Amino acid sequence: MTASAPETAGKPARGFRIDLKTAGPLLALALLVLLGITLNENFFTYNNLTNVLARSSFIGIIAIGATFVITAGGLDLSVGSMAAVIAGVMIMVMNWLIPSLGIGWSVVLAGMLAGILLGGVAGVFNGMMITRGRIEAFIVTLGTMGIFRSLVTFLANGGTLSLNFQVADVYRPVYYDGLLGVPYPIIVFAVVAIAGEIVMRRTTFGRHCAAIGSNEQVARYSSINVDNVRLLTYILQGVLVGVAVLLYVPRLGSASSTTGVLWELEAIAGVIIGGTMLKGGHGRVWGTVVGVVILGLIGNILNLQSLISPYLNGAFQGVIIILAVLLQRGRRNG
Amino acid sequence: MTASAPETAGKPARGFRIDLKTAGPLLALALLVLLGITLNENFFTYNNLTNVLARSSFIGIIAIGATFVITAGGLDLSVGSMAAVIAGVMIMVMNWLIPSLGIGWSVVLAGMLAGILLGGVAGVFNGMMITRGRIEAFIVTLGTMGIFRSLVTFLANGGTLSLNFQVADVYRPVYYDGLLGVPYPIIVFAVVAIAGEIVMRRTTFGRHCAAIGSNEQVARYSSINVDNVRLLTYILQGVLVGVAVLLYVPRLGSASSTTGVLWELEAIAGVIIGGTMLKGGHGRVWGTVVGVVILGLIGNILNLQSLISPYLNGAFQGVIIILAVLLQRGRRNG
Amino acid sequence: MSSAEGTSASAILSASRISKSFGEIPVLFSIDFDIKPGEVHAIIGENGAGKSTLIKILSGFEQPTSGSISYDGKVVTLPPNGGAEAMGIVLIHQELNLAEHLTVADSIFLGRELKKFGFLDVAEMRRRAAEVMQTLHVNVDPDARINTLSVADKQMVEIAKAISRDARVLVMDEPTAVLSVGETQTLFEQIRRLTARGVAVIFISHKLDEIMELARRVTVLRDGQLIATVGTEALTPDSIAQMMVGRELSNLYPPKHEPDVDAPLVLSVHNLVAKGVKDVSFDLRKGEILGFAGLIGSGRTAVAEAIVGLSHRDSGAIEVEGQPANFTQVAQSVDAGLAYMTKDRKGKGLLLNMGLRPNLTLLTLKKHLKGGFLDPSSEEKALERAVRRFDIRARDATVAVGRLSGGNQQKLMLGKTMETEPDIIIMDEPTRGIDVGTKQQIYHIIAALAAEGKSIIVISSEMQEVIGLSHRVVVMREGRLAGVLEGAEITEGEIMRYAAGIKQSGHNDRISA
Amino acid sequence: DKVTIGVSVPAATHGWTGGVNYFAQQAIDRLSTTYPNVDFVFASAPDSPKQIADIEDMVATRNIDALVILPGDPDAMTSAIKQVKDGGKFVTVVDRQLSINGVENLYVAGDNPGLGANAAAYFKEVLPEGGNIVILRGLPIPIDQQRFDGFMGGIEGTKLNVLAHEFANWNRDDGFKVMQDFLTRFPDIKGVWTQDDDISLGAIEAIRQAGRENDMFVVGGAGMQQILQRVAAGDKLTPVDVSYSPAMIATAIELTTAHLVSNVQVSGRYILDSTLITKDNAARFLDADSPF
Ligand SMILES: Nc1ncnc2c1ncn2[C@@H]1O[C@H](COP(=O)(O)OP(=O)(O)OP(=O)(O)O)[C@@H](O)[C@H]1O
Ligand SMILES: Nc1ncnc2c1ncn2[C@@H]1O[C@H](COP(=O)(O)OP(=O)(O)OP(=O)(O)O)[C@@H](O)[C@H]1O
Ligand SMILES: [Mg+2]
Ligand SMILES: [Mg+2]
Repeated sequence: MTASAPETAGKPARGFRIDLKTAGPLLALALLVLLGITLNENFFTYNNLTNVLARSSFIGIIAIGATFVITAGGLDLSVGSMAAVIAGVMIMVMNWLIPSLGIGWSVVLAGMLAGILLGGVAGVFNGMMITRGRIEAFIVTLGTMGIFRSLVTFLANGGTLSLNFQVADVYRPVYYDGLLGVPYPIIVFAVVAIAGEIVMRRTTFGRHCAAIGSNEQVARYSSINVDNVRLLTYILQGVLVGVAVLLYVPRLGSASSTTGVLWELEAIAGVIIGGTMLKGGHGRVWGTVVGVVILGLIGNILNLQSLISPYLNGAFQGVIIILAVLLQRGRRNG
Repeated sequence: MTASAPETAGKPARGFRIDLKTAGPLLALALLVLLGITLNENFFTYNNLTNVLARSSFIGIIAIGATFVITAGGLDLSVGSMAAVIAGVMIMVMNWLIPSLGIGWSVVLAGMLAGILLGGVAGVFNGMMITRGRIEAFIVTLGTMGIFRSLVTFLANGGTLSLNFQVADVYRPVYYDGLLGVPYPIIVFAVVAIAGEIVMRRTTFGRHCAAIGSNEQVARYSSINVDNVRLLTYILQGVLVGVAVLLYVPRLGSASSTTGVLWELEAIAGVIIGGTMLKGGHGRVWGTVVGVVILGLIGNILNLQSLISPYLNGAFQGVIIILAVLLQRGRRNG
Repeated sequence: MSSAEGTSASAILSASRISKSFGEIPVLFSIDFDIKPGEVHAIIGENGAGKSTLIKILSGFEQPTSGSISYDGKVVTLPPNGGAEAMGIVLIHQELNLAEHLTVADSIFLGRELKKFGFLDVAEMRRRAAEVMQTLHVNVDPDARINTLSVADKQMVEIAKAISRDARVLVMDEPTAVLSVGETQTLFEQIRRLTARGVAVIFISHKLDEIMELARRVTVLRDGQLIATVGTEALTPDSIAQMMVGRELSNLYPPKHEPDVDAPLVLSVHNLVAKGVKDVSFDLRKGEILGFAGLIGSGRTAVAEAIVGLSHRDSGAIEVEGQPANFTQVAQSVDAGLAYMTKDRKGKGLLLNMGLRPNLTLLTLKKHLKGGFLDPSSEEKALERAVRRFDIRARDATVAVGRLSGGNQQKLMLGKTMETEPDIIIMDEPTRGIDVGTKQQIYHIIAALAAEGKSIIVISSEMQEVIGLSHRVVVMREGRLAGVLEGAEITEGEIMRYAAGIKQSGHNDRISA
Repeated sequence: DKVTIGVSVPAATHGWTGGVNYFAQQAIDRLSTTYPNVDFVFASAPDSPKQIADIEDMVATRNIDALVILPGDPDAMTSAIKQVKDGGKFVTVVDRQLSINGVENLYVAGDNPGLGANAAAYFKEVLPEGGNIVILRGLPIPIDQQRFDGFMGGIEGTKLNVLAHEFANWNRDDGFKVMQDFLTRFPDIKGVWTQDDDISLGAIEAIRQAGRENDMFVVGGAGMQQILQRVAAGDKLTPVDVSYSPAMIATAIELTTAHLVSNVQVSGRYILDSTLITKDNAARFLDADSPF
């Protein structure tokens, strides 16, 4: 999809061009905020904006993991189902530990640990199948998407797994409280984003992800352990799904077979809107953050107005997504 | 995702190795059939097999279109929603034409024409946005996926669009009858598959698709009009979605916002299971047919047995999908 | 190992009785090879002789089927995939080996990034990258992405990458194939600097004069067999060629037939302005071979791509056979009988994952239609013809093109271009990576085409080639025509003077025969 | 002065929720004209996080005074709804019971277990000797489980033999597929319980295709017009249906509006019974304008 190679000269790539490409998602975001402000006076309030950011944090954290997977030329369709199964298991673990640990933070912490561990294990599984089994990532994660989804349905016996209410009350603040008025989910999201940006830009791992996604053979010939790096991206993705679920469980206090449905699509969309290339080779964590926030704002803005029939929400969403990307891509031809 | 170059030897690629890679999906299919036979005596009956094939025909025809799109390095996530909107519009057109054309084949034919046209138009829209707008295919078709889905919900007022009962009776045989005992959907599926295989292998268009998917730059330097060929793949995809809907509407005579949900995933899965590479450059239409039939049989087999809890259907599906691909890929390392 | 340790004559790296087969196809037969510190040891041989395979084995990228490798006197098994770099064995691959999305600095340090406090030391890497590029006199921003560079600049990045490593053995597989004289000389300076420090250099090239200039010893391979290892002082280019090809190589260049001064113009370019091209005008006559010389980045490729419609033209007019020709699609130029062969065979010329047949016919599928459908047997016949005509040696006809030796890929690309039966052919580095024997064949083919009345533009960085083939030579400099040479003016010195900007023809001369 | 009522329902992902959306919209249109000083904010959500987001937005940006909500997954929504209630809003919960008692001011309930039990009672009645039946379930979510448990409880102790049950995802196409395969698998089926009319419509086509219309009957649920017409016409394949009207959302909106506008005190539970629809009473349920 990229334009032909000789188009840009070797040198002056810095000034104008890069700025526009970089600014693309930010521009879309700014326009969306402007739209929100004109539609409703309450849009640009602290309350509303923290609401939107806090609830974007699950997808956001997952999408940051997806940025690495995609940058390294992979794909993970299983994240939504994985989130569901992690949430389910976390809840079961916590409920099960109550008799021995009592109601309190120790149960919650044990549950959190279990969630992150399970995420890592799921990531290892995906990653091993892809790197050692040499099966196309699309197929592996489509498969595990079904497997994880089934598993949570099975564990919940077709119903809902609910966290013990007293434990839920202990855990609740993790979503609803915050530091200096900033809700914890936003803080965690920010921390993960900043860490992700640094890892992507300032560590060998990030550099190697881009190299692998750009040209696997070259990466291999540069004595990069392609399989290990790629495996690591899936593990990172799994752990970040775990982190996202840590924030999700106190919000809903339950998990069912419908938890996390289509999150994978939303996460990937956030990544691509943010300017990461689906074919790999180039990833931008901060872009992903912007992409996810754009997606979050679309839903919020739809709720601010009564002009568009709710039946057409999806259409509005679709148009905005296309426009957001058009803003950064369209200039190319100009 | 491919293994490194030196891994495979240069020559004896023909004999053993290629046969295995080629046979992969067929082997998986054979094993699945065997499983079906052992699980239920009614599995290998003419009735059951035609049932499965007939109901796989929609996805099958759509997946054949997707084979071209993917071979040329593209992606179309909108096919399921597109099918829904085409079905909805077809039904509305037919209902609306009854007063002028009366109950009969003329109404049905007009509806069919409308369906195919609309498919083509939708394909042109997707294709133009991707080739002329230079927006990533994933984003464009994710956007139109939402737009089309919204549109059908809007048209159906959130409910179901039902074809007039008398027209439905005229149209019904298109799904339920057949020629010499072979249901029409299977015949159409077969015709589209054979035509698709010929187009892929024996026409410049097919060759150009593979060239573009393999290396767009080389294709451009080889005087291939990359944009036009790519546009054509999306149009072909749209038209084939139209054809699939022609067979879908007479089955139940209705369309709603749930029509075609997740068909895109199923179609892409069928394509990949069949041995087409998601990154483009190599497509196999017959493989797609096998892949889609495998997916159809999985569902059928699950319904024919009671060993697996229905909660675990998805897990079974996931495992089979991974195994099917493992069968063709795994040998590489051996 | 006690024998020759410590003495200056002892080999740093040596191979003993190395054989290699890919699957059942043998490629190397019991080769002995060694290199000493501070020495340049060249490997030459026909296309497909096994040179690249041998040095890949010597640097760990391939494992030998049998035989052993010693490093510093000890028998070793070299780690795969460039792991041998840590031991001091550095290879520049024949095919460009750069990730297109990375920057120059990223690429130079890929796999051995510099770190500070556990994080990448981006500033230091950029600084050092700039430094190496400086020593190579390459004017490329370390932050430029690889996909914005020309092939030659990419090659220079590869060289920079290699010399910036702490190499004890530096292996170079045809590093000069896309370089022009200036860059080649810069490279040689660097090689001499390194050998003076005791670095051992293995050097592969099809340019025999380079071998003569640089190497102390030469190993000749033919069909995977070791023919000889000899000192260069005892050799002449002719005797090397004799050993390589196994026959006498007289007349590398065919005699030039007299160009017809009254022949009609088949291509006229007026005041062409495009990316990298500033106001270029020239004519091409029927039956003429027009050489294009110039330094890297002087805009020769840019002119060709603008003519055939591969890149956007800002202004200027082009006429083909007297008709205005404003091609916006390559297909239009091909239909008008004008074909362009790229020099970037890997990135723009060939579909590496496909076989020979689909590659050969990709430009000309229309010719192979029968009743509207492709006829594989007709394609197969075309392939047989091309294999014969261009001496394409694939030990297995179904192999993916990416596995052919570099020179054979080049020949296939020539075949592909000639399939269009063009009246005007623009060849960009037509003999890039081609052995002398085949080069001679190709030169004869070019001359024969011209004699038939076809018109040919040869863009080449090999000055001898331009001189030996062309009736006239256009020299470009910084996107403009610096001068046009004819007849006896066509000498290396003249070309260099124009190319380097020492001499300049009158501004905006109308240059025609 | 101005009053704002938020209405939050699940997205129209199948016939019944489609009906909910339709009837909610209808009620809103009707009440907006009757009471010009009442504003409605309507949102439908495909999943719980989105539904929670919707009600958060209603509180934060639209200053609602009351919330009418049909929670897609009541367990997941409970604490979010409780927050709205704690914020001093009037809360009406529709159809699905929250996992904490006493959160809502008003509960307009459908009767999911009753839907299953009613169907079971009918099966018991027409198949007193017992017989083979198959069940096409919805999605693996709690409502489905409640209906299923209600049905299984109802047929306990009878000779009715459930051959198999599979999920048909409240979807016509899946109803068709699953039924086709059940027909392949079982030569003797006396009755089919689909618990939803969308699924029934698919199943019916499969039965017609197999030519086994006379061997069995189908009982669905929810009262979709296409099924009701068949019931009214005395179709032997669909002799009855079990009501579970999506119009309950309209009732809830009306009651809530009445409470806010005219200060009629409404609170407590309104259970809308799930009743058996037969040829005789079908006319009562028919509504030509309903898209459901
Ligand atoms: N990975 C591979 N698989 C199969 N055959 C291979 C592979 N690599 C090289 N070959 C074959 O080995 C032979 C030697 O190739 P090699 O690249 O060593 O030749 P070369 O001497 O470097 O030629 P050139 O001058 O054209 O670069 C060729 O016939 C080539 O097709
Ligand atoms: N499309 C383009 N956009 C911007 N700059 C370009 C473009 N094409 C070429 N250039 C620049 O124009 C100059 C001429 O490049 P070109 O590759 O044509 O030179 P050349 O004489 O063929 O050199 P080489 O020896 O590398 O083939 C270079 O500086 C190159 O970077
Ligand atoms: Mg070579
Ligand atoms: Mg050039």
